[in-house]
Amino acid sequence: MLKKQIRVMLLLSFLLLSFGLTIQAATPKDVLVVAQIAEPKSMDPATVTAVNDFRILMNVYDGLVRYRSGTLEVEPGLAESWTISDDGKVYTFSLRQGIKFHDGSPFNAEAVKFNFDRMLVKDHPYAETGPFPLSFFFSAIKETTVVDEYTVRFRMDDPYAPLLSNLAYPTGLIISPEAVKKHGKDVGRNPAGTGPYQFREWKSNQHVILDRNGSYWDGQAGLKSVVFRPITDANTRVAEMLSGGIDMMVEVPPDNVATFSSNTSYALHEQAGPHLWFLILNLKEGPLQDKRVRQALNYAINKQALVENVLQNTATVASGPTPAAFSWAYNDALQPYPYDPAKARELVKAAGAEGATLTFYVTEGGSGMLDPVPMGTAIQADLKAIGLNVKIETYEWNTFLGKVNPGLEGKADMAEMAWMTNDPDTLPFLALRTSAWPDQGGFNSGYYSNPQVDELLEQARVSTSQTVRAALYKEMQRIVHDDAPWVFVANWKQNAVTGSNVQNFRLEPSFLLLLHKVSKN
Amino acid sequence: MPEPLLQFDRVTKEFDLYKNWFGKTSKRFRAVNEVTWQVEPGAALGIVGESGCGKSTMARMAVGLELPTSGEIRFAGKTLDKWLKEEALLLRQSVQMVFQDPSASLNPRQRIREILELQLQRLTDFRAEQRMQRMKEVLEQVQLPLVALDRYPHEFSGGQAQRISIARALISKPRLLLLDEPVSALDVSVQAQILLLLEEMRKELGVTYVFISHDLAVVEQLCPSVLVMYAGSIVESGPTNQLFQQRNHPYTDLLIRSVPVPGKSLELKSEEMANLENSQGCAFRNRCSKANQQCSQAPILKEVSGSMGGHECACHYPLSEAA
Amino acid sequence: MVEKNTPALEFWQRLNRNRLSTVGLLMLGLIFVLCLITPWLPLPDPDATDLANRLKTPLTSNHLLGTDELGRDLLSRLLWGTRVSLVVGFVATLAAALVGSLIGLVSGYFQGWIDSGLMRGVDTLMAFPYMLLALAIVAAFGPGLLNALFAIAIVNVPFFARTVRGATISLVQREFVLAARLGGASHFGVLWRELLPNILPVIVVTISTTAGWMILETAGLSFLGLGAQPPTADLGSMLGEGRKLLFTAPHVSTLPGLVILILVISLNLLGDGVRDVLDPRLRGGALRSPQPRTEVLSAELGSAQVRSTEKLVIRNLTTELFQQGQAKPLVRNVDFELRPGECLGLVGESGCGKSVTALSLAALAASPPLRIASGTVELDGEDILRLPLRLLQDIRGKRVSYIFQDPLTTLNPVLTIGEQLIQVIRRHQSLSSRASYTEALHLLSRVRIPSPETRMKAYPHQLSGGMRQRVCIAIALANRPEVLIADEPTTALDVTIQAEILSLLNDLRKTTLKDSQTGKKTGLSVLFITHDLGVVSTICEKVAVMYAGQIVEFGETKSILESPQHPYTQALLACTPRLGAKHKVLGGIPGTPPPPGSYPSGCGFLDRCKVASVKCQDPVHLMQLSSNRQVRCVLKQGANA
Amino acid sequence: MLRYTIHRLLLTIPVLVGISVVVFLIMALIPGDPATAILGAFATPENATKLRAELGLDRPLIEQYFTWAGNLLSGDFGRSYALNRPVLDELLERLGPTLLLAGSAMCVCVLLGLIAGLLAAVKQYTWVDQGLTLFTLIGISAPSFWLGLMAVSLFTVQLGWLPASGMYTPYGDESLGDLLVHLLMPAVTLGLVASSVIARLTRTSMLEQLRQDYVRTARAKGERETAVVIRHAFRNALVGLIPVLGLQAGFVLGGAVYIETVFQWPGIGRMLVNAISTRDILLVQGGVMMVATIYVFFNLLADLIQHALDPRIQHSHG
Repeated sequence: MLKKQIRVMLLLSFLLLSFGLTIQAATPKDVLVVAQIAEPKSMDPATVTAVNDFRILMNVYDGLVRYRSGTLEVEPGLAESWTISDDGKVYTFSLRQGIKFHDGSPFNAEAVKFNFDRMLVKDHPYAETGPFPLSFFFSAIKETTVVDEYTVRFRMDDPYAPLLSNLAYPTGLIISPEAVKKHGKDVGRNPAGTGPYQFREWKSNQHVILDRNGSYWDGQAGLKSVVFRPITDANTRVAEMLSGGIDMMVEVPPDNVATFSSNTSYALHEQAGPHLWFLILNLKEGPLQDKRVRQALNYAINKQALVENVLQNTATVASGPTPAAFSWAYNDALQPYPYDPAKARELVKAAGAEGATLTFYVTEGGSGMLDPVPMGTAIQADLKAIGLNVKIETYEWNTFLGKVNPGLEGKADMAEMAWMTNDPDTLPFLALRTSAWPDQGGFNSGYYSNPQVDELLEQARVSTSQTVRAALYKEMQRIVHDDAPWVFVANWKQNAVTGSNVQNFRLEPSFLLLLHKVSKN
Repeated sequence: MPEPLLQFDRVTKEFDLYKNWFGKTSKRFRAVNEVTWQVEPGAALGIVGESGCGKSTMARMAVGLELPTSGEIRFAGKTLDKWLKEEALLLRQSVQMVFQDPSASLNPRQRIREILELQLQRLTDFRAEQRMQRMKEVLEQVQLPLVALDRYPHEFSGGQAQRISIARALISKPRLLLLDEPVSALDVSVQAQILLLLEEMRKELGVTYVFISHDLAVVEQLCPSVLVMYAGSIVESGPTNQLFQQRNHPYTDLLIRSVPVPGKSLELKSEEMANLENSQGCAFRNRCSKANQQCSQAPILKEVSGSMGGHECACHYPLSEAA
Repeated sequence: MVEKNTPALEFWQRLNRNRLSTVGLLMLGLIFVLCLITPWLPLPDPDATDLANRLKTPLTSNHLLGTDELGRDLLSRLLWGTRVSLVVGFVATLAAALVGSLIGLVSGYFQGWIDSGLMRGVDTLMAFPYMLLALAIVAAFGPGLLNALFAIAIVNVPFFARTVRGATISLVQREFVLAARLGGASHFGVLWRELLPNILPVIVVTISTTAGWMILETAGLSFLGLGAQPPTADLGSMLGEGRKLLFTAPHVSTLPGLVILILVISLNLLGDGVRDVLDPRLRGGALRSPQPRTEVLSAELGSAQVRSTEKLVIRNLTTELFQQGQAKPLVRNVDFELRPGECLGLVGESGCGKSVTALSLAALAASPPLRIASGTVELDGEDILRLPLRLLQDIRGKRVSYIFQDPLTTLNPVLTIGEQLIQVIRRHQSLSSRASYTEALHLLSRVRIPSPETRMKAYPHQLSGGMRQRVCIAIALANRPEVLIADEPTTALDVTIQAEILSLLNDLRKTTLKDSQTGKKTGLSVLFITHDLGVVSTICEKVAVMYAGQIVEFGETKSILESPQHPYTQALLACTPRLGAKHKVLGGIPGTPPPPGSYPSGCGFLDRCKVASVKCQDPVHLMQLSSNRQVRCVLKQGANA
Repeated sequence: MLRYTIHRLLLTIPVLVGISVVVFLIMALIPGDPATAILGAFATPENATKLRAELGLDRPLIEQYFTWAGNLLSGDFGRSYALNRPVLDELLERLGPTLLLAGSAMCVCVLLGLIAGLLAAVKQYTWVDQGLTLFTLIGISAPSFWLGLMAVSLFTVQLGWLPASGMYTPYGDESLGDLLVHLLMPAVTLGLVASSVIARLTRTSMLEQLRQDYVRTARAKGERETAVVIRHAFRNALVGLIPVLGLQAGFVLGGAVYIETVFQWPGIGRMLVNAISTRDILLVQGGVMMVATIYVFFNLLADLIQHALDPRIQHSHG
């Protein structure tokens, strides 16, 4: 009797296995399966902050303007053209006509006004559908006016240079007001935009499916559907890619890059972007108050080795606070601090900081954080070599932010940090100015303060001329490089792997994922 | 007549069988039903009855391990509650108990020395050498060698272990010893040894015994007087010889007739079957051939006519009257 | 006084008996030693990075097990990491054991509202998904080994609390605890001196069986990045860090995984061993389940013997206890026969081998550890001990059936009386289910069970002891057996119930005698085993007295009771209390019977016998006194010769 | 039986209340809050304070608890901060996959565990027993997350037999076969550890039962060995194993956290891990309450089954 049961069981498991054999993983034709790094939070562009969510949104929505492919420069999107008043305080956009949202409602100036008022006007009837964490991108806008059905105007009190590039950022994507009115807070799960793909289905932790928008104003998309699958575990993403369960994955773990680049069934895509991986140093207290020690840290850390080995060349060595991807604002005269432990030791000695113990906040992961634990550990080892004892405390990302953003004072000497921005203004303005210290609502957690830098940044912000701004930023970079309030470590080269049958795909410097032109054989 | 050492005065003990959702009792089981008896100093009282008749509950109440639901238990004239409240230590010294299963009543993880010494430490303020002295004494009394002190309980046979239990009970020189089936787990040959030992010690030390057993013959050996219990009540009591020879209660009669005696074959009507379901009245009436209407009223314990004194029976139709 | 080993020594001896646990102990010991000497081993600094030499595969020069993603030596990190994991795992286990045991002890001892309060708390902890609780605790207090340890300990408190509470409850009503309370012990005294020492084994067992689990959980937390802080290695964090290299450098995660596996396996092996030694249920060596039949040594056939016409003939039966390569006889060369319709009493004190004899007759003696070393049991001339199992099973319950001592444990508790009766009927008779139901009803009324229809649906625990034993008798008689073996069938019963059962058996035996319609001269033969001479005299025609595994006296009941020949029989009769007897029992028999298995080669009664002499040290044979009377005593030997 | 069921149900109330308090307290203790999580890297103390006030997180803890508990009783689990949708919607969407995974893992566990334990006990000390013992030993000794990784490495990457993750093939037909193929690896990995525990307990329990008197009785009745083992010993062993199975259900639910992460199973466990890290307090609280309730329910079920199987336990007794 027992034996019979066993036989039945064996048979069953065999059947199941052979069943598995027949269902060989293969994604359907004309459908692109993209592995995301996490479950999206929402598909309401005004409420999200993560690159992970932007990757989907960019294909569902359009903004008034967008980045020209391969650059960080803006080009017309839903707005055909725009004019800026001479004082730089009034922007007037004329909109493309005849465009409809996926839900059938028309796109017009009212819709644009609705979008910005929702974020910016406190007593707007749909302000409740927030919060809108990135609304400060547009906080300079004091008023949005509908000039006529296809003309909309923004008015500001002071000139604000980054506005256009902020409008190209996903926070500026235009959502259908009708959808917001209909779904209220739940619009994040029922999105309607104007983009090349329209929303079909979202199953928690399984997939978000987008279908081709048959009447896209900029030409039909190349794929019938796109499936975004959240696969949080990098290893599983790799396994899925290797077993053919997905067509595309982003953020390939550095050590797996070689696996794909050496295999002709896959195509590896790389693109440097406006990203900086750095260490915030605490200038308020402890040995790092001394500029020599800060410079010593910059000398002591073998950035080349980190980038080559830990990150497997998925990043380049950073030279200063501004990533090279902002080519117009980047000061290419600056050289990264060379790896020079001897000099570092000398500087530390000169500052009398030998044998100092430094507390180092390391995160376990987070947006743009590039293997933070191994990086932190390697840095710890480098600093040990010049006689500094580093004590690592690791925190999960949100706790980490909760500890770092209010300032390092009294807690730590250094903290890992990474920023991806869309404008050369953003990072220094939010994290290097004196008036950006945490107690004033900024992100200058290391309390760097240099009046010269403050002055340069203020000027650049109100200037409407890119050339003027470029000069100001270059000067700022020189000063910050020397002051070394941070350790500048790496600029990420974003990567993605696709099956070799995926055509017309390229990564953008904006780190956004555009699938409009992509097709699959 | 001397003052009784231990008195049960209309003592009842009920246990909760079921509790409802609010913790209130919805069904109770009456283990001991308004019993009244006493034992004089130096006497040995036997209590017999079948399993579940309430005799062990009575023993546990007598030593204060359980409190009666109603009624009063007095030791040396003072109620047990009072003892427990005011002079618990003195009560513990004066009343001790020997349990049925010798292997279960000795802590398997303690050497005999520890078992005895703990008892002394808890009950007396003896110093170390006094304690040693007393341990030697008591081991001698129960006829165990001194080397036993360094052994563990499992190293002893049942009879030896029961001697140790007795030694522990006696070590504080109690006035009253409750023996709850002390020999029923033992083989006949060993049982006889222990009975003899108990008998000798009573003579020697003047301890009062309350001896609980299901074995009539054993009770007869040791106790001059006896109580017969059935379903929580006393059905017959009196001097042992008289009670066994002139049994008055039909249950006592059944009990005695049921005992197999070597060389005698049983003469039993096999229809007498146990059925303990009863609510009111005489608990035995369902098994009793003489039962009638009147038996649905509880009979009270009264003097048997023509007895020499002290022989009482709780039956509406005692055998002696029928004869 | 049986053994004189210290408990500790005994513990080790027993532990080492379990081969696998010895292996576990050795492996664990090796890991411990390696961990202890790690600081002095010629290993590279576990935290020294060497980015140029990252991800070297095992067996590269300077790196025996290769390097990790930062070029750190894996062997060195594994050893240091194991140290950390071990310490955390063990400290967490101890902490959980301490707190949990305390809760369990207090809860089980005081019961009442303290118990319900504590247990609801424990339930709450248990109902919380354990990993999430740990995650949340670590999230609340920040990552780090100490917090991980804290979380693991908290998560495991309920296991200890529950186990210890259960053990405590089973002890609280034990008589030694009552005795201590009667001895004036305080609550603390009872908990500390009486309960704790007895519960300690339970705690140790729980520790030994959960330590491995705790290490796994610690690794799990570290795996999620909540354990050791860099650069410190522990096994879980190494595994977690190495996970993303699974496809490029599998050794980085496989190796720590393997170390965890080996560590936990060895802990579990040891834990199993410890449990086997300390768990009271598993006492007496390994838990071996008895086989369907007793092992019978030698295919001996009584060829030389004349086939007897008796119903059941037992010749030279020797059953022994076989453990650790040692054979200790429990039943020695027993000979007797059973005639049709006859009732033979087998009398003796506990441990004399009477039950083993009874069980050996249908090869039911628990084997292992028992085995039948020699002898035959012939039923109508056929040796049933050596029949193939299937044929033996056909005889059991049909031609030879049994009644055992405790009717509560001998009936299957989860089957109804009816199911159990019908089972045995249908096993041996090809009856329809309806017919077998009728037959079962008939059997129940035959053993005088009132309202049999309702009893058929009852479970054993719903019946009184006497009723249960009647059911057992009904089962035994279901297939009209030729031989009934009753092993102390009334010992567990009250005296009035005993009387009822005895008279029932007597009646049944007589009716079966009349029943024999088949023409063959048959009748139910009964072997009645008891320790009570009184019981024997009420039911048996013949008696065999057993002592120390041998029959020491055999004869008609009446003549044995009136004129016992063996000194043991004499003494036994003398110390049996008799109701209403004028004489009082004097003294009993000094000393104790030899414990089972350590019988002397000479007369077993030697030490306790008043009339023993030197000759008694030699083996004594059973003497035939008269045609129906045998005795095993040198005195009688002399008298006869 | 009904009375007992109600009694047991009432007993679960304090447990559930206790859980709600504990989960609430823990979430209150965790540093970082939904405000920082929502604002992400752009969370300044100022913004965060503002948002906290908007979310009602600045009110006294007790008040927050009672508001939450009160809403919970009326079926309102609140709104997830991070996902910006009703907690209940999210939970219900993930409940199915988790129950499916846990349920199949329990099936694997019960089937494999009971059969292996039974076999090992009956074939005690033979190679069957030793093989199974070794197998179950590895089963309880291997970290389940590691087993999962190894399984993916072998069956997906090396052999390409089974999909690595998810519940359905994306854009597939979502057929039963597709589901089974996706379910196989996680369910077996999750169930294997639990089944090893069950197998070991079954073996011990069977060995214990086989030594009981009633087994000897069954043999004395001439029962065939199969009947002795199955009908007598195993039925009794099962009675003692049922509560353990209930506990294993809890273990499986707890282990689902890892397995759902490794295999990207869209269940509650994985969601909770994320929710803890995003400080999505209401989601964590609601999720834990739901998982705990399931667990309590499983245990209740085990209790009731045990009662049904074991006639000895008095039904109305507390």
